[in-house]
Amino acid sequence: MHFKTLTSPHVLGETSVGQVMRRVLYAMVPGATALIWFFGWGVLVNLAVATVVALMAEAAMLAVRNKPIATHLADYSAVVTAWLLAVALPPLAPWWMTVIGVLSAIVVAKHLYGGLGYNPFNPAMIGYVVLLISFPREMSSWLIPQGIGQAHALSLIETLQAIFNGLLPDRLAADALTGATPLDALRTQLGLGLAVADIRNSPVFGIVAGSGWEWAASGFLAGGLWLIYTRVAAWQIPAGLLSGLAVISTIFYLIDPQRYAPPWFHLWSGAAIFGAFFIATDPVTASTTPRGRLLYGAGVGVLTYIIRSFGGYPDGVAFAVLLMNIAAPTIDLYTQPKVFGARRG
Amino acid sequence: MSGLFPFHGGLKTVRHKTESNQQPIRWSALPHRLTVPLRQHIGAIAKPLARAGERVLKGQMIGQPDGYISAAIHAPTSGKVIAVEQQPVPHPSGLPDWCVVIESDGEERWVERQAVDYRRLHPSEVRNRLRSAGVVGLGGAAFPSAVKLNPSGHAEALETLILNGAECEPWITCDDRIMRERAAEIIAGLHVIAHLLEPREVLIGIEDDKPEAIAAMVAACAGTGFAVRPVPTRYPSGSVKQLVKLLTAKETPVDGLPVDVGVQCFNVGTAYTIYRAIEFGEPVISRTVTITGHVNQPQNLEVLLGTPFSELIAQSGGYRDGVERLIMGGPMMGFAVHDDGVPVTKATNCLLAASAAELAPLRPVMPCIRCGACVDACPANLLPQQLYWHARAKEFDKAQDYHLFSCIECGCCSYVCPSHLPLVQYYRYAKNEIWAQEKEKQKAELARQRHQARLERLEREKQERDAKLRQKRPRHARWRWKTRLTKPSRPIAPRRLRPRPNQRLKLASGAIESPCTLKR
Amino acid sequence: MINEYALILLSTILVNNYVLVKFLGLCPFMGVSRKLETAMGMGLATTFVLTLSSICAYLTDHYLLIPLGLEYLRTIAFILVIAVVVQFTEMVVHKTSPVLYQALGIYLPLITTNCAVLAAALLNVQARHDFIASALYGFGAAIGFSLVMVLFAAMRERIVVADVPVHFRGPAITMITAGLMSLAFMGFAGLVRG
Amino acid sequence: MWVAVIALGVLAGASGLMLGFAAVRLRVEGDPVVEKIDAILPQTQCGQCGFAGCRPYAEAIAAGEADINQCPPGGETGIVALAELLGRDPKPLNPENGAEKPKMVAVIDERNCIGCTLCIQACPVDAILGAAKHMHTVIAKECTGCELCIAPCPVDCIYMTPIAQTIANWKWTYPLADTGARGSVEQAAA
Repeated sequence: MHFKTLTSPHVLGETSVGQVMRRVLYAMVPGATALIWFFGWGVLVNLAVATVVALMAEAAMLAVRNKPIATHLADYSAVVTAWLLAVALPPLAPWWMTVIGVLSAIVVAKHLYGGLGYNPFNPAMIGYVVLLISFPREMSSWLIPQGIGQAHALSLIETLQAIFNGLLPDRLAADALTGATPLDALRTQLGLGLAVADIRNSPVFGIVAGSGWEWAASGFLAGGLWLIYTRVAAWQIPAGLLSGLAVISTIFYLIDPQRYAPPWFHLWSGAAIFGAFFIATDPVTASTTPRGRLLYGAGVGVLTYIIRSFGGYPDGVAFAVLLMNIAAPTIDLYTQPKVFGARRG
Repeated sequence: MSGLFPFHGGLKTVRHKTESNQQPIRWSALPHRLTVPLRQHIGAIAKPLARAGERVLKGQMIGQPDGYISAAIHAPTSGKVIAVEQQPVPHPSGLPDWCVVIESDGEERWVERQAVDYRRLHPSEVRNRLRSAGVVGLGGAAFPSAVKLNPSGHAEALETLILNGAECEPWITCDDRIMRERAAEIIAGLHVIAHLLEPREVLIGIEDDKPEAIAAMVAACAGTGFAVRPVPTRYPSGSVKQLVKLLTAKETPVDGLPVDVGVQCFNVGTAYTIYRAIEFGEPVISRTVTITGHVNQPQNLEVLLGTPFSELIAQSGGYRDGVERLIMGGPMMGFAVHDDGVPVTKATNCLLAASAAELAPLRPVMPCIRCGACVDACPANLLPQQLYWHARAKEFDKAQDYHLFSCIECGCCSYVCPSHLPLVQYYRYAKNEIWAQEKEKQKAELARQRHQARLERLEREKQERDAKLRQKRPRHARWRWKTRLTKPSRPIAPRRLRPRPNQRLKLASGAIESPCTLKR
Repeated sequence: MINEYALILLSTILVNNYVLVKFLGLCPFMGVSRKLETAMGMGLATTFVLTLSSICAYLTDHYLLIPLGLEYLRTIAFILVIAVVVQFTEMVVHKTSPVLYQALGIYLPLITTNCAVLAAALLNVQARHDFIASALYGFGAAIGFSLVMVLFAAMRERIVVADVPVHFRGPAITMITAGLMSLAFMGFAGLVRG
Repeated sequence: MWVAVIALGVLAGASGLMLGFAAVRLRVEGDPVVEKIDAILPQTQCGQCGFAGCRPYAEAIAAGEADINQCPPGGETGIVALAELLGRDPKPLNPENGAEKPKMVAVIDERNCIGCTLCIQACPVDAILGAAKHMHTVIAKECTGCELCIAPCPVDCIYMTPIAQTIANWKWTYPLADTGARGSVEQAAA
């Protein structure tokens, strides 16, 4: 009897790229719901718009490269990129901004280099940085965090009107819209020479960091730890990032507590935790050797702190991740693990 | 040292052992025709002794070892040699190889066998006897055992001798059955090996998913000083480098053998064949094969070498429906044979008839996302994703920088890869290309030396001819046509008789020849 | 005093990186970063040239041009000094490692025309750096140049093998990657003046 | 104005002197590149590159007289290796020198061989065994497939055969379904 010949191993494990990416999506749900709860329906709308545009862009690019659309769409990598970008956008960001961000992420940062697995830069961060640099005003207009049901909160219809044709309900006070993020607030008031202590008792700040923000961060922390537990994300990257950020912020905090915020503030605010567990752990663009990942994470942590404290942009996670993406191939070259039986001397 | 030193990576696989390890080993029926390949071991192919039409007895040597690393081949049964020709053999390529085809006469008449007391013989004499009995490693590599039994080449005495009964690959149970039924003979064989190598300690490594085998071996080892060491069930604990690390914490050097760290390893089946060769003078003419997977009665058979696979499947109740592939070896490292007419060889430890149930569903191959799951699974501490990246790009020098040749092709990385990449085939392809380029370079170097030698010979002959010419002509012949501006020391490029039509021939730079010297 | 020098180094290496923020020295950045070894060799050679020529430019400017009031000859004098230093470097490289000399090929003498080298000299004068400051400035600029080039070379060795669409292979994808790299470097905008 | 001319003149003169001194001290002789080029060439000594052997072709490349794509037996990999060594751009093989063919071995048809030893003299690596008026044969292991023996043979009894694929020199093939969607990875049947 004649048989088909295939190469060993003839049995494979149960994993697949789709399963890996789906787990990333499940892990984002707690953090995302916290965001939606505090910042209103806008986040949900952004997620929806981003996901639809991402899938269409991915399908179009796959068709152009005449690759099989069904199999590649089933790996959910485009959806993950879309969600990572949508969560980082302000709730009332106009829809066309989301479209531009997702297109630059999927088309330029990913498929120009050959699609999944070949892109050197994290697509979501490229999209975010493109938006941050091109539309600084819209990107820094956040809402005051408050529960969905409260007075000021916008209903779903009002949110949709705000996003799709820019109409704002008149009852909203001007500052309610353009409230700054905690990091923004910290930067501007530090600039005015106020001490960190009294800055932090203004309404923007909650128990540890930003009032709404810390719940979202805790949500992402829970999701992230589950990712580590299911071995979807490598533990070295978040460990490196958070310890890097903690160490350098403690050093500066000890030097001058008035001038620099405490480490737990930095850890829990902005995109630190979200970046550590979801953005930096993108396996394609991060370093791939165990020791290299620690170095990569620490690099992102330190650069985030430098940009936050001294740079021009409120939150440096996006830039830090891109900068370390540049260094990742070199890190991989010089952090090879010791091979089995390598001579001691 | 009684501790265990786990190796990095490895897999927990579904064992599928109970399907075939319930019944004892049975002898398979004598096949009508046997195709005995001459290349059943690592090293040079055996030189055929028998000729077509000759009658041979059971156990008579039909293939002579050729060179130091080689082993003998014997007739598995008495009968008539029909032909010595190229026949399909079990090999991933499906290419034929030299085989001796014997038609059995059913009498099973043995050649006269002579037992020997190995204690009184000189060790090299014992080794020669094993070499001419065709004893090779039965774990799957089939490396001639006589070579491994020679302690001379290594400086310090052997530290540890390990008997490998781990059998870590799923589905395969032949070692398990051998240990349960022939523990005493195995220990006797182990005594012969220990006598030859004089190790300081002898360990027997068996995976702890085979309690009956462990019990049998412990009983047989009572009072011999050999220690049975159950090891945790984790593929690939049966691989030599991993088992050595597991039991002795020593890591075989990257470019060396376990014997460089004072450890030598033998398979339990090999020990049994050593016992038979020494105590009964029987050459290796049969081996235990597990027939399992999608067959009606999975079992272990003692099979004569050269028996076609199809006969073994028939004796095991035939294929159940839906069999897609017939794998020789286990699902992780075995290869799929083209046709089930190929014969059993010394390296055939298992026939796995695989249907869709046993095999991985054919899922699309996606690009590598560098997730690192393979790094955690690799027992050789390699970076499979970087090796894949350079093998795919055919950058073989970079692949070697990442220690491509430390890869033991165990398949753990392909097993855990979410993109279902055929990583092991990329590494096999890269290794083959590198070996081919290496051979090419050596061949080119040899050609360069031969060309250089030829130029010097031509130059020497030219000098001698000129010298003879000058002696014949008297000194006074002043006028010379030949004007040479070149420095005599430079070798002159050989002149071609008929220059190639389509090339403008360029002289080696700097040499100006006048026509007179062109006479040849 | 110390943190002023430290600031110069931090500014020239990361914040105002010569290649990705000031967009100077782009031709060797693109030309030599095809392979990692040549990129490192070029980085070393450029560091040697840049530091030496910053120092010589400062000396020429301080002791020759200013006393004689020839500030208007500054550019020509600096180009002369740089050419001399490059010629000297070329001989050193040719002597020490012929393989690197062969691999760099035309790009070694081309350092003379590398705008980063002349820019460093001129900016030193403009910022009225003293001797140590101008040396550090030159050194920092060169380290920034080499660092980014080595990182870029490692990335290019990975991209050259990626499944890039046919029309974008070669220089197209290289330019895009360099563009995205400078996008990342914009994160440092506003960090330190100078 | 004169001050400027003198100043620059002095500066140029001083640096010229310094460079002259450095040039003497840092002189470089010999050029090891020829050895490296020769090591890359396949040593078939076939002359298809227009030179009388691999060594002369290597010297010509080092001297810049020859291009790196004139060696058909070296093939694509040879050209890429040369380009990498010399830092030049790899070019496709020059068709004028011949096309890249799979490795071949010469075989003498013993029915027609008249023992004239012309092929023995033509073989650059002495891979042909035989004497005047005796049967000639090619040593397959030594033959580099340069086809120089075919032309001189008066009875044209030499032909080229591709090297047979046996179990010893069989090679695993490149996996087919690289990143495409076809499900399984087919092992190309030999």
